[in-house]
Amino acid sequence: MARSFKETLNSGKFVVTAEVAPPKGTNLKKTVEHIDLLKERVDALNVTDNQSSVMRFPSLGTTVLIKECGGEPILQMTCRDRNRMALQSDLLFAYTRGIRNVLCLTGDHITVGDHKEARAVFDLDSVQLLHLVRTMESGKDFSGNDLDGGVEFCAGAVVTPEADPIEPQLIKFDKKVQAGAGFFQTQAVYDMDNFKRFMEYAHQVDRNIKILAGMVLLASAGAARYMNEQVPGVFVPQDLIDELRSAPKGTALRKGIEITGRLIRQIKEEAICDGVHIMAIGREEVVPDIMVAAGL
Amino acid sequence: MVNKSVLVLGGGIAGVASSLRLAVNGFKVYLVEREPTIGGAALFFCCKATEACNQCSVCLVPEKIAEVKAQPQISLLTNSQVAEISGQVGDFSVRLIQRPRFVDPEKCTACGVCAELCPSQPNKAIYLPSPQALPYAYAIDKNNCLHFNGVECNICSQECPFGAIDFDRSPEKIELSVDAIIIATGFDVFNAKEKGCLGYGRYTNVLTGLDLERKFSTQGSITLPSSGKAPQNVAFIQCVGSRDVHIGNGYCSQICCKYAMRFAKLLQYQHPETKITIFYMDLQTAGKGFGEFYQQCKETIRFVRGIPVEISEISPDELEVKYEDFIEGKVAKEIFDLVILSVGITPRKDSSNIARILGINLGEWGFFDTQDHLDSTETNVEGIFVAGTCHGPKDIPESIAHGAQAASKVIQTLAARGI
Amino acid sequence: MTTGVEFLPCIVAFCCVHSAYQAADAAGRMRIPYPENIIMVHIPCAGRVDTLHILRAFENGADGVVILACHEGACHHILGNIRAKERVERANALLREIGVDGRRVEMRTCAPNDGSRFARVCHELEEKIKELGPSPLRKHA
Amino acid sequence: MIIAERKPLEDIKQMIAQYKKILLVGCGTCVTVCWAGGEKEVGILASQLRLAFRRDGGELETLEATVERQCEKEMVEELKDKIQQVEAVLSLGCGAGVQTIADRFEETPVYPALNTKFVGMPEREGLWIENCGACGDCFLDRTGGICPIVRCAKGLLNGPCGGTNKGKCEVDPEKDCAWTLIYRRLEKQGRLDLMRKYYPPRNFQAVVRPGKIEAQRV
Amino acid sequence: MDEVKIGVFICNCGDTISKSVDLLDIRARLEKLADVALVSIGHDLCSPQAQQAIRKDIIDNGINRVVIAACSPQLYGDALANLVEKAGLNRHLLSVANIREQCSWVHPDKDKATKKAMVQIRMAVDKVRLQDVVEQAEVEVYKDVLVIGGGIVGMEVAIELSNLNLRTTLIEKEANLGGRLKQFAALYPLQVTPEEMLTSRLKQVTGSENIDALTSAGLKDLSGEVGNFTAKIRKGNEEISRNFGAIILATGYETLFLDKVYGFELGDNIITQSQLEGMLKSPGEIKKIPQSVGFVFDICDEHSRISTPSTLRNALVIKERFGSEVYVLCRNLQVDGAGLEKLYQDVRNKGVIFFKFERFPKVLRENGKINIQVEDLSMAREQVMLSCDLLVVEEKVVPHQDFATLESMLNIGLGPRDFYQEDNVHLYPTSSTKSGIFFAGNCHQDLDLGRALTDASNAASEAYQLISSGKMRVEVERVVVDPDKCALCLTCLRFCPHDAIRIDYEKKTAHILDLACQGCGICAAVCPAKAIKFKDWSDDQILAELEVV
Repeated sequence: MARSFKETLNSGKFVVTAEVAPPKGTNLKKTVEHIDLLKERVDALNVTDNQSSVMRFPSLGTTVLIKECGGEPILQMTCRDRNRMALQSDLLFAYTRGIRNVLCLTGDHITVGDHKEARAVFDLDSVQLLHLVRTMESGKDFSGNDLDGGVEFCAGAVVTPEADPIEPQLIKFDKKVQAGAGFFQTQAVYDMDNFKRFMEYAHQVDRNIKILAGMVLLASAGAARYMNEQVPGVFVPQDLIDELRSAPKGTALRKGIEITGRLIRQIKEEAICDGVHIMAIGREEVVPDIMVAAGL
Repeated sequence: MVNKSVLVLGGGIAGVASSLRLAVNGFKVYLVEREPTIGGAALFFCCKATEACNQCSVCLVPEKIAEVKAQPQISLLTNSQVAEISGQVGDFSVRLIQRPRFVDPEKCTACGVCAELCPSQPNKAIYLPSPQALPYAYAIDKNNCLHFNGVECNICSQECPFGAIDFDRSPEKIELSVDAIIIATGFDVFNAKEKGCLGYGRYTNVLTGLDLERKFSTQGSITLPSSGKAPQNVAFIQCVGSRDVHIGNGYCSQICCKYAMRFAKLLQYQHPETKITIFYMDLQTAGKGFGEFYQQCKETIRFVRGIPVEISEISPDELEVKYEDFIEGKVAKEIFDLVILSVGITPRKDSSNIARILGINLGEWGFFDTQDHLDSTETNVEGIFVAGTCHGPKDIPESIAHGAQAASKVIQTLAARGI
Repeated sequence: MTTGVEFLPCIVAFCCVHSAYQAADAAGRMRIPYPENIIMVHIPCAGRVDTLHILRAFENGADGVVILACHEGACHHILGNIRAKERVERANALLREIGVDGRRVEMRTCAPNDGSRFARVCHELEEKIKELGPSPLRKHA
Repeated sequence: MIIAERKPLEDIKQMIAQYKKILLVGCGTCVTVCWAGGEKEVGILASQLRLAFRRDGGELETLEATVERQCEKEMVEELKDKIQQVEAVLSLGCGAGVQTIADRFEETPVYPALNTKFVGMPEREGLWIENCGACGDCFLDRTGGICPIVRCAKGLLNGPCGGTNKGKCEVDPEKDCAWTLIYRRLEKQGRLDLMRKYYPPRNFQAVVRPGKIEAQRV
Repeated sequence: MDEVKIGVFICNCGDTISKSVDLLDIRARLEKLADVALVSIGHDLCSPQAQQAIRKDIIDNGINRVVIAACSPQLYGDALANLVEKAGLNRHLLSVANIREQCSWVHPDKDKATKKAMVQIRMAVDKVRLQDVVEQAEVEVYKDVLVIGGGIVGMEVAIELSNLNLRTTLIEKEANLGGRLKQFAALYPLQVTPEEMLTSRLKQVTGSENIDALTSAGLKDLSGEVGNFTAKIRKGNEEISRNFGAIILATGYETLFLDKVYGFELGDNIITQSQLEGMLKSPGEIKKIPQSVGFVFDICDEHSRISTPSTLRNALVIKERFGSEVYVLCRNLQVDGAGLEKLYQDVRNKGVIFFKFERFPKVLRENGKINIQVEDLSMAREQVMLSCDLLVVEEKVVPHQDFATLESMLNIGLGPRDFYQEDNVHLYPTSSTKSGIFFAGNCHQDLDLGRALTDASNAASEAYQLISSGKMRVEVERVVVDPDKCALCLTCLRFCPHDAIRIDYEKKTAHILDLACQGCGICAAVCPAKAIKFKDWSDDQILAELEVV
């Protein structure tokens, strides 16, 4: 049985997590392959919850599947699709199936997904969800009634270190820490100086908060430009884009893996933060190569 | 009420502006005009709007004339000229000679019956000076009317429903006594024939800015005089008769660059395919909003720095223009089917005679000179003021402003002298 | 479509007193003929025309409506012709909503001393409306 | 102020297709101010409907009236004799107006000509924006006067989501992110502590729909 | 409302109209119309005896609405209104149909012309039936004028007004009057020196008891309309409130050095025109007489009348005083002012060398010298290298800094390049969109000194003409708001081009200022509650006219 993610975090080891995106249907074949490929290599596996408001196989179902395959899942929960009652009942169920890690997200807006006319819930936001988890751990539900059988989770949240403007993000980061967030997985970062400045601030807030740097694989120069323009709070330095562009035809992916590997090795050697969260959106199969490139 | 009276010599836009400003302030005004209608040169200019107004201010003239109509204080003395002036400020006695108009403006309602019946060819002897004329009445052109050339013809006077026509009128002398005089006798357009090498008068397709004004206001568009076709390739030549010390015009006429560009825009609005070139020495593009207008012109009009020295006609539709192209630094020749000479403002030929009558002196280039340059209306004779282009080149709004300034100076001078 | 008798379009022209009315006078003084079937309603400024007036003109059987205003930048009241242009655009949209050709409403500009342009505009309008045919919104017999 | 917008003509035509004579009722307050249902728009819509019916070969007779406020029973009473002469009523008031007439004159069908959109204010003449969601539990004291419930697409209470980019909202690059505005204003006023406080989830049932307020006796 | 009785008077204009319009048929049909009490056809309505007859008809038949079908109202409009007034009726109960210029002269076909004339007269009858009485009144107005800006133009305006014995208040934000005049080193082509001019104007301003000059003072707030403006003026820390009949802005211009356009910063041997004028004004400041001076302009502001005259002036002063080498580089010399061409000849005769460029010259600083590389057009694009030890560059002419606050206080709109006065022909030369507010000098147009003085005198006489009599005639409630219908939506206030509408918060209604209203009717068209009635052109009159279609 893999070690619990909480122990790994506290062990001081360089933590590596990855991400698995469930299918838009019930054909779980590819998902199981990814789980089997990664479950041994990484300390925990995130499962996205209707990422970018696109309806998919539920995150809860996938985390149970990971548990069955012997992996250590991190359940991602957004506040877009469930109100406070549904969130609590899902957490109770997850606990009973041995899922101990949850990542609290506000979630993308309904209009950016593929069910643009659905009703967006947003009963809670990410900070309030963290408070909900802490309230349940104290044996009470969110309205103060006693639970018949409690829960215990390692709850975490996300932060965008290079958001523009940055100060409101940092204020929200403080709130999440005070709400009891155990660990953070950040948005994609590429510029290590900016990230270092963020880490200084983070350690000021709480010395032993655990932060995993988000690593998104850049498959081509075009993808890098897209990240820069479209994805909020992500800043891909020009020299990386040029490096990708100069890569000979067909080897851009290889160059992407090499860049991500180099960044991870730098974070590890300079101990900038406590680990990395590798997001190879749609290319889960190359995560092992990235880890090799990063010397993990 | 104020019982002071002022003589305004010249019914152009400046004279009209002075008369209006004086009349509104209670002065009695005698507006003396040589032509059968007031309005001066600008009354016969055309509106140069394309899809939007190009700020040529020509439409202000009929507007101001309508205001004169509503002012009983202003009495119009058309067809008249000053014969003699004596006295000093507060008591000028003026002798005018009024050439007969043969049509009584009070009676004539411009119904047009007389013109229909007038037999004289090619154009009628009895005519309406302009659609916006004031007094709004017909006038008889003596040397074109058969009655005065030995033919027993008085069809118009018989048919006139209002009995307004009376042939046996003779020039009248009118005596006036006024407190002050404003001279607003306007300007003459430079006679382009003096520049023989440019071929005006010899070649059919060489026109001046004034010809363009007439063509546009009557026909509403411009065609090649030689063939009637739409112009394909037009050239505007600037500074014809201005900034030219050899012919005694060492000043910039200020308005030619502006009207040339407005005409160019109007031409291209009516014939989008026409190519237009403007030959200039220094483009005068200052003025309210004119810089922006010039930027628009630059996109569709070609500007060449260098004034052509000679035009020769290969065929009526082909005019070869010889000019020194500064950019390439060599003499170049180009063919155009229409050439417009942007003629400038020159002093009136009879201004020296008026100066003699009034005893005021002329400036270096023949315009009326003013006392100290700061006040551009007072002449060397106290009580006599100048307004408008007779003092120097001005555009329409500036003439209006200058007319108003002259009027204001009259009010102040007479107030100061307790009259 | 015109059954024998020549279709004579009935056009309502809202004429601004400062420009169109005086241009009509100028055209008259120069004896330049223009179509008779243009009904000229005088207004103090093009901005005075309300969309309701335009629709009511169609209800009463007009085949075409035009607002004749001062040139842009020469309006006595600075913004009158711009407001009128916005109202013509709205009237266009309303007519298209009803299923009628929006080109039946138009705005043209002219200067007070430009008689020949006024006559030319009137002729162009009559041609255009003749081409569009009688208005489907006429009162039924 | 209530902001409403006229329905497309097609929808209105379908509603009243079978009638020969209808009454159009305007309202003199909110919908007049937002140019949707005032006396002028009543005239324009009536004229347009008559033309539309004539275009389709039919004929429509219209009566027009504009009351000061359509949501007042006494003011709607004035329509009594006109309503008797017509088969149906087309109301250009907001939803409250339509229902006041419908409740008072139950025997005559009443149709809405406007879509009531939101509570809002004019940014400039002719452009109205929603800045109050009538949520029943006003939050403006804690954000320096900028409402996150309506002006933040997700109605968040504890700061911006991850989707904000250069001060603009993830949903619409033209729209300002409410929390960035709040941050700047509170910073200017030196009251950033308000933004640092944790705010529990809202009471979404503060206004049990449909809302009701019983004022003390005045 | 007494019973409407309409009298229609048709003019045959000497039997010329009846040639192409069947007036008898028209009269027959008119007599059948409701409310038409009398239809008469006259030979010539403009003659005095015909007008006598009309007045008698009106009185005998108790006519209370008059329609005149004759020639263009432009010709006799006022005479007819006076006629109606003399007959005891209000001058607004008259409607004119122009059946001469707009019908019989342009429609040769007789029955078509008759049909059109009938339509024209029917519309006039339908319209006059609904026309309202509009009283005229005379309103007392203040005979004081506020002049904002104490430069040469502001002083000139104040002096002119005081000569016309009107009281003026002249406010200037600086500590002393004079404005730009204090900077100029010379006033060529005018022969007078700046000092002489300044002292003469100051003497007249301080000497006249009609002028109250307030320095280091600014306008804080303005309310009211033409004839009775109330202005709050802040002088130092005290606030003065005064009433005025008219306001004249003479706030002039300011200059800005645009280093990005020139591509280099100022230094001790690269200065601006204003700096040069400062040096020439007080010779002590000049540390080293420059042997060669270069002037360059037409780079950041190609269309200004300021750069050419100031360059020619200063070049001449340097030539006369120091005799150093002087070069001038520009694209176009703006010499369209009085005497400027002659000044240009004089300057050239004194040995100043002019270079005309198409592309901007390159300027390089090398060990204390300025080298200019320019492609001179007059020498066939030959590259010319000039070196001089002082370079004078031009500045961009911009409105004075707080133009925006002043504009928002006065609400008069801005023209091109943020100078005052919308770019509209009918406002030329000095009017604003709001009656009673005028402009003078460079705050609204690009003027050289000669034109600015004419502008000042013209603005002064415009104000004089408006309020010198102390009274203004006004049409009382020609445009009126019905308080019950008004929803206070402010649309009319925002759409009025002349800022003639205020909100009356006691009576809870919009309120039209009769003196400021210029009768365009935009508010009546735009009011969503149909609360505004324009008595001469009301909605029901226009709709009644449309019935004839």
